Amino acid sequence: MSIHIILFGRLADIAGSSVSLDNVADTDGLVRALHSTYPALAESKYVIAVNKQVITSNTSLDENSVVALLPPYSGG
Amino acid sequence: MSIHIILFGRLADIAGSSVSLDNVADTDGLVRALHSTYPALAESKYVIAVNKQVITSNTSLDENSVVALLPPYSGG
Amino acid sequence: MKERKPKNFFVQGPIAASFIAESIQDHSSRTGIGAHSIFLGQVRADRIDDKEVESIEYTAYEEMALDKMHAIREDMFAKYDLACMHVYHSLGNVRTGEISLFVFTSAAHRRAAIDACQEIVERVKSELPVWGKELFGDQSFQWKANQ
Amino acid sequence: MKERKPKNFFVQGPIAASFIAESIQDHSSRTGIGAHSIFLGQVRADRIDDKEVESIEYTAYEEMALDKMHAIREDMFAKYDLACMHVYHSLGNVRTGEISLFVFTSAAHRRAAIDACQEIVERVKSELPVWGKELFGDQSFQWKANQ
Repeated sequence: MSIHIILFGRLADIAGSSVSLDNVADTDGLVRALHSTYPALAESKYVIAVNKQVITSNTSLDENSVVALLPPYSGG
Repeated sequence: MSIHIILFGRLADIAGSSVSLDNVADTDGLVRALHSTYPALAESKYVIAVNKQVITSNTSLDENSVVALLPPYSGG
Repeated sequence: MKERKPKNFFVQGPIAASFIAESIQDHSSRTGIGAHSIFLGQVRADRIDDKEVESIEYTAYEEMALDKMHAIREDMFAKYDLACMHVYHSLGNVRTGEISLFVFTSAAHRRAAIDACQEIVERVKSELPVWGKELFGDQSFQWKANQ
Repeated sequence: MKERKPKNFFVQGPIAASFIAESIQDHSSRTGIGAHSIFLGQVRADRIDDKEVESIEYTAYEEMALDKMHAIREDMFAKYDLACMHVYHSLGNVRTGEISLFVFTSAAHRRAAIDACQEIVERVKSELPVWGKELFGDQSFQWKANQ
């Protein structure tokens, strides 16, 4: 199962604006895999949105999940 | 000594936009004279400005005084 | 002795949208500004019994209003970190749907611009000697009362 | 099943003063309106060390932002007695002195228009997935941080 991740703002500077990961079943696993590949992400502040909803606890993923990593907003 | 009084809004509908009064020494005397000539003024809500300052107690007048009768404001 | 000369902020008739646009555009060279707050008063077609307001005829004690506005301006610049502040009020006839009051504040940050704008609107309504006569279609009228 | 289709409120590049004027003018036929409140965000030439911001490049997670704005809109109409509400936000490059955010609320009375406008501005800044990259003249940049 491949999970597609989109990244924004300063996070895209680190890892590019999209990343695909195999063999992740939930967001905790996804974060571990990402931080291992991109250590600078571990030092960045961000929230995770799954299907356009910000999550606050570990969330299971399937191949239709849209995962987004969102650094602090700075619109306006 | 003649005192010149200017009136605004609904008060001007009652007494015209300007009135001159003789023999008034202060604002209390001016109010008595006006209310006697224009009884409808006595039933109207207004404040008095002398030289563009709203007064809150009896104020003596001289021939240079500019007296204005101001009904409740409704700008905007 | 130099006499203080408050700026005339009265406009004959309605305030045009194009005038508002020009005022905004005029601030594009003020690159320290980060926030503008604008309030517009529009004449409302209130129904009273079976009659509808068609326009408001504004009159003012202009000399006193200019002094008051000068005091409001000084208070606002003392209280808030404003870059600029502009107020325009109509005199004469303004029809329903047209603008009769334009308050415009600008600051580096939004808090000052928003708070000042709001306070100016309240003070304009409560402190400026201005009166609105609401005219109905049948030549009758009533004097406007502010809330 | 009909899918809800939130209105796109993103604008490519700066928001023109003439567009703001047209938006105001469009409300002149809404004669139940008595008050408009407008907030404009303008790009500020902040100095960081010896460099000055020349423009901000805005990006957004657009699909999520549209959903969020839809929720804000529903909340505002439920909470305030609004006649209308419009929000526009820039994407792409906006230079200093240009407008990147336009919030516009209208109501019969000023309280609803002013309070809603203020609340929308706060929610836009804190809830919309939008990012500003501050570009300096020398090709360097920093990511904007909201206060």
